[in-house]
Amino acid sequence: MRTAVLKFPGTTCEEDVVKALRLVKAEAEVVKFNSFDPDRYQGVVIPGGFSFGDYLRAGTIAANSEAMKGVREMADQGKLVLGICNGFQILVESGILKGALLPNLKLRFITKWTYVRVSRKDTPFTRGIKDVLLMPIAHAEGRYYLEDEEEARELAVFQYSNPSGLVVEEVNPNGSVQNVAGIANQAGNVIGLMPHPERASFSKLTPDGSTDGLEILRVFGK
Amino acid sequence: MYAVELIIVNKDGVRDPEGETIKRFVIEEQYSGIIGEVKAGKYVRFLVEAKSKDEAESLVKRIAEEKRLFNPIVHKIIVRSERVEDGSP
Amino acid sequence: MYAVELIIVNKDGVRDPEGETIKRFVIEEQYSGIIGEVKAGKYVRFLVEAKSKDEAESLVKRIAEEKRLFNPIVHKIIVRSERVEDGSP
Amino acid sequence: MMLTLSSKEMELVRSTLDREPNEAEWKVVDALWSEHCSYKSSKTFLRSLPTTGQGVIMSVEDWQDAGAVDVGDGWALVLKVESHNHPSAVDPYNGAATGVGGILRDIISKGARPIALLDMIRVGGLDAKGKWLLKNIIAGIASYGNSVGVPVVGGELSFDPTYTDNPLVDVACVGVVKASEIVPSVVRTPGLKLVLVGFTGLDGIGGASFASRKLSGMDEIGAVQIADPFAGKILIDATLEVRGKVEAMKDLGGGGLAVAVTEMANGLGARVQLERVPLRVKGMSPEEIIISETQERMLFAVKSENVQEVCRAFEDYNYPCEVIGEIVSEPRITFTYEGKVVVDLPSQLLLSPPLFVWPMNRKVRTEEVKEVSVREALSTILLHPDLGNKEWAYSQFDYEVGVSTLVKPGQADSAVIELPNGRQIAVKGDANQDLCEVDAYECGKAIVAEAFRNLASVGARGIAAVDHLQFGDPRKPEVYQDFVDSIRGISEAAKFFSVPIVGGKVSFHNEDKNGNPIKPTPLIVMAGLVEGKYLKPRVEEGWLVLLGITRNELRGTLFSRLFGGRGEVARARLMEDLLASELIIKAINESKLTWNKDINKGGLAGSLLPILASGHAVHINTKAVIGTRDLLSILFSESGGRFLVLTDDPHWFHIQASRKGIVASTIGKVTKGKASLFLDDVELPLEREVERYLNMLEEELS
Ligand SMILES: Nc1ncnc2c1ncn2[C@@H]1O[C@H](COP(=O)(O)OP(=O)(O)O)[C@@H](O)[C@H]1O
Ligand SMILES: [Mg+2]
Repeated sequence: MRTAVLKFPGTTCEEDVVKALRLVKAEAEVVKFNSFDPDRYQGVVIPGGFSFGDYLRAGTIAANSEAMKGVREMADQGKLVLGICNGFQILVESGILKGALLPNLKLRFITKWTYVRVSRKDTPFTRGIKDVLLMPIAHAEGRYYLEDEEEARELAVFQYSNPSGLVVEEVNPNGSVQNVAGIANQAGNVIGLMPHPERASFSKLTPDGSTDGLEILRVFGK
Repeated sequence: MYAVELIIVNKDGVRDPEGETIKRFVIEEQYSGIIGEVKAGKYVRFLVEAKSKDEAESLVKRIAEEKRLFNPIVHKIIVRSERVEDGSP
Repeated sequence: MYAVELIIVNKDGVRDPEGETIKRFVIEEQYSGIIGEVKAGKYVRFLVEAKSKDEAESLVKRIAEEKRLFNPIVHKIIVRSERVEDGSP
Repeated sequence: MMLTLSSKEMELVRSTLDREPNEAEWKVVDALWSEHCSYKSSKTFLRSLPTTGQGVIMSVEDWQDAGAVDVGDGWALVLKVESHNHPSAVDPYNGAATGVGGILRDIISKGARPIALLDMIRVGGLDAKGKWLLKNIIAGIASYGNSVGVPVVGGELSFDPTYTDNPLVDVACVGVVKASEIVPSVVRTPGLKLVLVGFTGLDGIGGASFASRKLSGMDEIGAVQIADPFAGKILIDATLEVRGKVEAMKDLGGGGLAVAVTEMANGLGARVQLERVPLRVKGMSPEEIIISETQERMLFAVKSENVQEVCRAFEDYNYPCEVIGEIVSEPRITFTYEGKVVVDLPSQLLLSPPLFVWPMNRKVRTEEVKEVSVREALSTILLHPDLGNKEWAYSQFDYEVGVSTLVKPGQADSAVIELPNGRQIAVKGDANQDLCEVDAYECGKAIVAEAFRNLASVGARGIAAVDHLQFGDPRKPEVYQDFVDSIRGISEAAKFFSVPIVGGKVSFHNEDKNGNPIKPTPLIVMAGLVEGKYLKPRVEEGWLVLLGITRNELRGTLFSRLFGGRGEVARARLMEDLLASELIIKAINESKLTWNKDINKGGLAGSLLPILASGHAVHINTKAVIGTRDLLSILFSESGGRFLVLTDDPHWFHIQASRKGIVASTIGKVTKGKASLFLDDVELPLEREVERYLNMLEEELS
């Protein structure tokens, strides 16, 4: 699938994502924010980083960009949109995904390997996938918030869990409601998540040799 | 010229760990009972050319909404302004 | 009861990359000429039991200093207050 | 006008010029002749460091730039270390963050892509001030490093009252570049355009002379610089995009344009039109533009036909890029402002400040010895924050970005990173203020040896190092003696291990508020190539083998910091370090061990913490320890040349060690179970110590 990996000023993970996407044979390329043409792609990934320095709030300034209008178009057309970490923050700040990502309860940046339970398998990214994935988080503003917790649970695709998939508060790294680590839109073609699948795609980099991130990225290889 | 302040704080009911942390410090010390709620937020100050206070404030409100300087799901904003000569606060 | 606002911004002459970036990438295109300087900072609001406005404000100033809520080398603080009944802003 | 020049130096300037310089010219001379830029008190001795060797592609020219070594397949590794101590003392967040920004620009100015950062942090303790400093320092490093997408992969954290007023914030960076694409920092031909990118503002005016002066209170405001990691990221991305189109580049550091232009011209001349410099604030005077130390700027020397293309990359990001002048053949540095000459000085004058060798005097050291029981010493040392788990710090860094951090912070004594050519390097930074305080020469050797061992512990052999020398006021004879001694030690050890010193930095005037120097704190950052396999250490049940001789050496150790010195100084024995390191690398390649650690801070006892904290008990037979019978020394001596190894084949180590000519002894075993140390079958429960080891920083700093 022709996939754009969108680079804003301050994006840091674009090359990492491309490297992982190549493993699943996606036709991926880095596209700068000011030369993004949504019609040329079937899928788009907004990678992690600190777009516009994350000034004011993570993702806010990028959410205002022309490029995000293009992403919204793709989302509306049912094309695949994946926001990772800062990409998730941008999707939320632009209103393409619902809710908000607030500063971690610990008020600091946290890097940590986390287990997430896959709570929705009705999205193109998660169809037929394993129940529990191991991926690292690395963020300062990842506390997912939505007033209606019931709705949050319905939108949730990934929830921080223990290794056997139980969603328990002790493993919640940032204070998200319902341990939400990632959500999708109603249709399921737009997903945002705080953990980094691209960092869980190379066995030599993971604590147990797993490559769970590839499971999510695989859809771009089709 | 008007100095317009945009204050962005969490809505009531949304946890505010920063405010909580400051409060925790304060209570550990000698100020419990004196200091009630502590709320932390973001402050942005714009210097605006406008004919009136009203015009200045509504411009900043509009920008805050259009550019989503706050996220209405979690934040509320307070907008205030005063007339200034040279712009120094 | 007093609601005391503590606003922490960079001193004049000290850069404010956050304000500059908001101005350059969010405001500039549409509102250049109308919006001048943009300055970003931190906002903390305390509810204080005190006998007077003065007492309330100096208490917050003291807490800000003791708890190092700002760094006097780079920041300046603005402290303001108003009398409130129930504390809701 | 605040100048740091001495009256003798001013006399020399006047007589060379045969006139009185104007105010702007004095400031330019002051910046170039500052200790920070000119190394006038250190250069004589720095020249004795071994800077060349096999694999060195580019070494330092007067310790100002990063050096480069060959890492195979045409790739070069670029390495540099620097501190930001004085700014961090007054504004720890911005001080530390701008330190990271600065070291990154050193690396990109060679055309190299930064791939990893290290941070070595020293504060006074976990009191209110120490916590404030540490929290902000770590947050500042995290903010910058994370924002630009360069992983912080390792470092050090040490707490010692000597740093109460003067914290040490050292940051190092490694980068990679094709050797054929390294960009020089000096020009060789006239006619090139000088292109400046980034805005110039009022910040940091007077910073270079600030760093060369001691801390003195509130008048430091002028030297405060605010970090702008977002601008830093744009600068990195765009600079790397255009590196093939520039003939030379230099980052703007201490001394601003004055220094960058003069050093880039390198004996040729330059003419700069100051009115062309893009300004952030209106109304800056020409002198201010010349010496402003605003961050996130670079100076390029570019052929005229390439200027447009170079600037386009920056304009893409809305980042200012201007031609401000050119390189000329007449060896004069000329700054003009709207046609008026502001500064006109001979290049040679600026580049040749008088060098100093200050008087030296070895200080007399006396140490008070406190009585202490083994049990009490064990608890106190194991509870010391220097040995505590550092997760609170490194979890704030985005150490996974780049998908190349194979051995991550906290997993081993060194980090391992994958290079673009598929090979792996290990990196680590080491200092030892305890040893340096009692013997700066031995300490100079020991820190090189420790870095070498730390790399070996993951399977790498050191190939290059950079040093950072942090001392008090060089005009104090005792301080200067230590300085000279430590260089001699570093030099000797670097030669011994064939690890060239390809760069470095000097930081003087590190003093407390009463004018007492900090403990001498030279620091080494070493990079090594993995030879074959690398090790991700895992603690499992197995035999404990101790490599090397444990001597009665408690002086200059963490033990002596707490209880006073006993026995001898923990002397470096380089041959033992080398042979033991080689044996460890061999064992890793033959899969003979699951875990190992070189022994340093806290001695053998300190090395046990990670084992105890992983749900294991340790059994030690003290009679099996070779070299001493003294129980305190067995547990806490910091003799070099030693590794603690976990293996299921101790016999292999005995045989290999005797073949190599070092000693190995099976001193005990590790079993699953609660955290206890069985010393000759006497159980010392250590659960409280281990709990604290795991959570101390988190508890104290959250
Ligand atoms: N300030 C820091 N930043 C990042 N990593 C750190 C820092 N301090 C320590 N570490 C990491 O924690 C681990 C243990 O460090 P340390 O206790 O200094 O090791 P050693 O046992 O060699 O003395 C290492 O992986 C080191 O790189
Ligand atoms: Mg070590």
